[in-house]
Amino acid sequence: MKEDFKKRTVITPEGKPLEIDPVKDYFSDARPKVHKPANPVIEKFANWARANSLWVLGFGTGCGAIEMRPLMTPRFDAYRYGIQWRPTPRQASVFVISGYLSVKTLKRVVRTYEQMQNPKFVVGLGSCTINGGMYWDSYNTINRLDHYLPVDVYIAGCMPRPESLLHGFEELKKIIKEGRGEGANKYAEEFDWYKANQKKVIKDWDMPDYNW
Amino acid sequence: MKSLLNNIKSRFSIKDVTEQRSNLVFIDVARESAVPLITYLRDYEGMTHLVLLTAADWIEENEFQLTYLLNNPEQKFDIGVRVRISREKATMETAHHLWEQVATYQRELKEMFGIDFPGSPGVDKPFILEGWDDLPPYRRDFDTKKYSEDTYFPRPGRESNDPAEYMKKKMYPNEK
Amino acid sequence: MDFGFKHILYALLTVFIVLNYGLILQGIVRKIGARVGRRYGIRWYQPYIDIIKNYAKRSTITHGVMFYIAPVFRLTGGIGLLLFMPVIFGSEIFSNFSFAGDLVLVLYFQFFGVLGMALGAAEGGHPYSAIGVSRGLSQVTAFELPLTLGVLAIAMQYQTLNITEIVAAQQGGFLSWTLFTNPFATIAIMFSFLGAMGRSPFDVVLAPQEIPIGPPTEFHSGLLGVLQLNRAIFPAAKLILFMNLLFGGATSWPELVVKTFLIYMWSVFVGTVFPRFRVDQSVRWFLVVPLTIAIIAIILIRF
Amino acid sequence: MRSNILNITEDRSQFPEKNAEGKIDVDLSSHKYLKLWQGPQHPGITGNMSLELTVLGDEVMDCETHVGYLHRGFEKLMERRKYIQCFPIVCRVAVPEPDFNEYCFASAMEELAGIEVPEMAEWLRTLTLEMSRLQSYLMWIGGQSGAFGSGIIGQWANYLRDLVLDRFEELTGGRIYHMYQLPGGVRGLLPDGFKDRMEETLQTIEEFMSDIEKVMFNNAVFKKRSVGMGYIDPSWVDKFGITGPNARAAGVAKDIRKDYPYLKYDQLDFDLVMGKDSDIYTRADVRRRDLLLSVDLIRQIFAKMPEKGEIKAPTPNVLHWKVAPGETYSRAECTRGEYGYYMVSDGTEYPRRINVRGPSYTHAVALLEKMIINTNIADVAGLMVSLHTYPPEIER
Repeated sequence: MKEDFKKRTVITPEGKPLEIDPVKDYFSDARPKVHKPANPVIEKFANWARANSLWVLGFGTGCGAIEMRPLMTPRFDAYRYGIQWRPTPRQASVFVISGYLSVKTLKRVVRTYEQMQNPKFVVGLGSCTINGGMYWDSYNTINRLDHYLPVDVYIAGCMPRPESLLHGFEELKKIIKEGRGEGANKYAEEFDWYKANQKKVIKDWDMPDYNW
Repeated sequence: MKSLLNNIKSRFSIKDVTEQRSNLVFIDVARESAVPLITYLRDYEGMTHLVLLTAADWIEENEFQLTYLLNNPEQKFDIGVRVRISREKATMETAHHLWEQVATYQRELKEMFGIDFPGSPGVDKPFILEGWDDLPPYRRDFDTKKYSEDTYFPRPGRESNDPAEYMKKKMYPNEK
Repeated sequence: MDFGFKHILYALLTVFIVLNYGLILQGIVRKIGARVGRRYGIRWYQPYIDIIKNYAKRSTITHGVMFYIAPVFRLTGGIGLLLFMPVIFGSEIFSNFSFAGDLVLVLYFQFFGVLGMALGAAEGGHPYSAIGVSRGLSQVTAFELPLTLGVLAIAMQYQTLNITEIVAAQQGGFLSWTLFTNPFATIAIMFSFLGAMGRSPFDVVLAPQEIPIGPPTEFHSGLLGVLQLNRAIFPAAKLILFMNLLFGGATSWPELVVKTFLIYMWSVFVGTVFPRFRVDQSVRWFLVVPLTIAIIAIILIRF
Repeated sequence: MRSNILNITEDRSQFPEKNAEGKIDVDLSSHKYLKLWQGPQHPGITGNMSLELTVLGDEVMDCETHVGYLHRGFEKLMERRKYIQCFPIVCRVAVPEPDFNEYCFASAMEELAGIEVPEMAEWLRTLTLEMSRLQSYLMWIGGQSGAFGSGIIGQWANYLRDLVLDRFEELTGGRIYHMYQLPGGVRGLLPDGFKDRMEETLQTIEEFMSDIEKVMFNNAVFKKRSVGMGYIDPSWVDKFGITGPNARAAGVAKDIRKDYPYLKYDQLDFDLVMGKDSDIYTRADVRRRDLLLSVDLIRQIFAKMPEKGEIKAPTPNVLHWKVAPGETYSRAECTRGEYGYYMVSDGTEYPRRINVRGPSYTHAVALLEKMIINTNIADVAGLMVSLHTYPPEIER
C-alpha cells in the first residue's frame, strides 16, 4: 500500500492534529446493490433503448484497441448501429476489454468497471481474454476474464477483425433485448467470489472494495 | 575500428574481443573497468549514442551478463561492452550520469533481474510490475508457466492443441 | 402583458417543440460532421435513444446536494433563454414572456448555466471538472464582452431593449435586417456566437483529448439526461436569439427552421475545419478580433 | 524560441525552482498544486500508459511517466519457446507496426544461423516494411490532429489506412498481424494484379495527403498550437538516445535506411527527410514527407524487384532448429526511430535472451518527462503524440 493511503495523523490549517484513514475517509466502502429490473413492459422498452445506444468506454486496455479505431471510422462506422465512444466511465455503458489484461491494468479495469452505472456490459475482445491466448503462460497477464468481471460477450480471434467486432456487438444487442444483460447484478450477487479472485491476483490492494 | 580497439587495449584490460559483423564488435571487460570504458568511448571515441542496456542470465555459470551497446553515429559502427557480474551479489556501478535514459534501463533491470545500481535515481521504484512478490521474472529460475497456472485460473481444454505437435504432423510427417 | 394559465401552456408547447427541434438538429448536424469524415454517421433519432437510455439507467451515485442542482441550473439557463424571447414573431402563442427589458435578461441567461455547472462540478470533486469549469468561465467571459457590446450596439440602433421590438424593426424585406443595417455588430456577434456554441476551435470546455470531458465528467444516468435535454434546447434557443437579433426573426416555423439551420451551419463549418484553440489563445482571440469589431460598431452607432 | 502559456518571451525554464535532485518540492497540502493523472483511461494518451502530472494553474510543473500496463513478458516467453514458436509472437510486441519486429527477429536469427535470404524474399520484405511504415504514419496523422481536437483528419487517415491494410490482407492474409517474414524468407509471392491495386491505393493516398496538407498543415489554428511547441534541442539527440523523425526534425541526419542499409535499401534512390525547427509542427511535417517518401519507395520497389524468384532459403527442421551460439544486434528504421533486436543464443533450440529495443523507450520516459515541464495541460496530448510513442514497445 502506498504511503498516501496509510492511516496517519495530519495537521490541519488551524494547527490541530487530525487522524485520517484515506481509504475510509475519501471513499465509500459500501457493497454494490442488486437493482432488480422494473416492470416487464417498461423494462422491455428500456432494454431496446439500451441496446441501441451502446456507449463504449474509451479505454484501450490491450492491443485490441487498434481495431477499435477502424471500427469507429469510415470503413466500418459503428456509429450507424448506435455504438458511440465515451471518454468517462460514469457515462459509458459498455466496457470493451480490448485484449490481454496485465495485472496492473486489471486493477484499473476493476476500478473503472465499478464506476460505471448499472446496467453495464462487458465485451471480451480477443482470444487472450478467453484463455490467455498467445500469452497463456505469461506471468503478468490474466487468463480468464470471467473470473474477474461478468462478461456478456466474448469475441474470439487474434486480432478479431472489425466485422467480428460488429457481429459481437449485434450479439450483445440481442442479449440486452432479451433481458439477459444483467452482468452488473451478477457482479453484485457474487461480489465476494469476484473480489476473492481479484485480490488473489492484485497483490497490492490499496483501494476500497468497491469503487463507487 | 582497428585503431579504436588498439586504443582501448592500451588503456583498459580487455578480456576478449568478438567480431560479430564488420560493424559490430563485442568486448568483454571486467566489472570495474566497464563504466570507465564506456565513458571513454563516449567522450573520446565518438560512441555518443547508447542503443540499449540489457542483461542476460547465465545461470549455469552463476553470472549475469550486462551489455552496453554503444553506437558511433559518425563512423557507423557499434560496440557492445559485455560485463559479467555475480548472480548472488548482483550490483553494478550506475551509468545514469552518461545518458538520460540509462536511469530507466537500470530501473527495469533492477525490477526484472534484481540487479542493483546504487545511486541511480529512482532505481527502487517499481517500473513495470506492481506489487510483485516473487523472484524477479526475467531470471532463469523463475518459471513463468508454473506461476501463471498457479495464479491465473487456466481454462481447461487448451492442451488439446499443442502447436508443436500440429506442426510436426503437418510439416514433418515422416519424422519419428 | 396579462399573465394567465394559458401562457404557461403556450410556454410548455414552445419548449416541447424547440426540444424536439433541437434533438433532431443535433442528430442531423452530427450526421453532417460524419459525412465530412466520409462516414455514414449516426441515425438521426439517435439523440432520443441516448436520452431514454440515460434515464433508464438503474443506479445513480451522489456527490452531495449541489451535484443534483447543477444540471437543473443548466437546464434553467437553456429554458430561461428560450422563454424570455419571442420564438415566432407576431404569433400570440409563441411570443412567450417577452417584455420590455428581456434583452438584458437573455444575456444573463447565457452565463447562468455555466455558473450552475461550476457549482455542481466542484461538488463532483473530479479535477478535470474543475479545470473545465475554469476554462469555461474564462472563455464565456471573453466572448461575452464582444457579444454584449454588439448587442448594446443593436439596442442603441433600435433604441429598445425589447427583442420583440428589435424583430419588429427588422421586418420589411431582408435589407432591413441588422445584418445589413449594422454589419459590424453582426460580425462581432457572429464571432461570439462561435464561442457560445462551443464547437471547435472553441470547444475548450469539453476537450476530450485534454480534460475528458470537463465539467460533465462525473454526471451520469438521469443527471446526464437533464444535461442532454439542455444540450438540445440551449443551442436551439441561442440560434433563435441570434436569428431574432440579426436576421429579422421568423414569422413562421418553416422560416425559423431554415434560418436557424443556416446560422448553425456557420458554426458547424468552422467547427469541422479547425482544431481546438488552447484556452489562452481562445481568450486572446476573442479579446482582439471580435472585441475590436464590436467597439467599432459601438462607435459607428454613436456618431 | 519557446512559448509558454502567457506567450511572453520571459525565460520560465528556471521556474519552478528545482532542488538538488532536479525535481521541484511539491507540497500538495499548500493547495497550490494539483495532481492530475492522464491515463490509463484517457483519450489523449496514446495506448495504455499514464502520466502523473503536477500542475500549477494550467502549467505542468512535474511529470512522471508510468508504464507497464501492457507488459506481457515477451522476453521471458520467448526464452521458453523454440525459435519458430517465437516467430508468431514477436509481431505482437508493437501493435501498429508488427513487420519491423518480424524483420529484426528474422534477420538476427538468420545472422546467427548463417542463412542467406534469397533476393526475391529481400525485396518482398522491403515492400512490407515500407507498407507498414505507410499505415503506421497514417494512423499517427489521425492521432496528431486528434490530439489538437480535429477529428476529420483522423477519419480520412483511417480510411486510407484501411486501404493499406487491405493490401496487406491480400499479400499476407492478415490485417493487423501478418506473420509474413519467416526466418529464412517470406511466406508467399505477390498475388496476381497486386501491383495495380497497390498503385491505385498509392494514388488515393497521394490525393488525400494533399487534402490533409491543406486542412491540417496550412491550418491557422493547427499552426498556432504546434509551431514553437515542444522544442527538442539537437544536443539532446545523443543525450537522450533520440532516433528517427524526432532526430531528423531537429536537423540530425539519422536514418538507418541510409546509415546501415539493410535489405534492398542500398538499391533504392531516396534522400533523407529533414527538418530544422524541431517543434511539433516540424516533426509532423517530417512525418508527412516521410510518408510520401514511402509511397515513392514502394513504387521504386515495384519497378526494381524481379517478377519471380526463390522466396525462402532452405532451413533445418524448424522444430529442432539449433542456432549457433553467439550474440548479435539487428536494427531497422521504423516510423519512430531505431527498432532493434538483441539476441543471445546459447546453441540450444531456445533463445537464451532476446531484448527488444523500442524507440519509444527513451522518447516516452526520459524525454517526455523533460519536455512536458512548463507546458500547458492542453498541450500534453499533442506533445506526447508528436513524439510518436507506443507503450507496448516500452514494456514489451
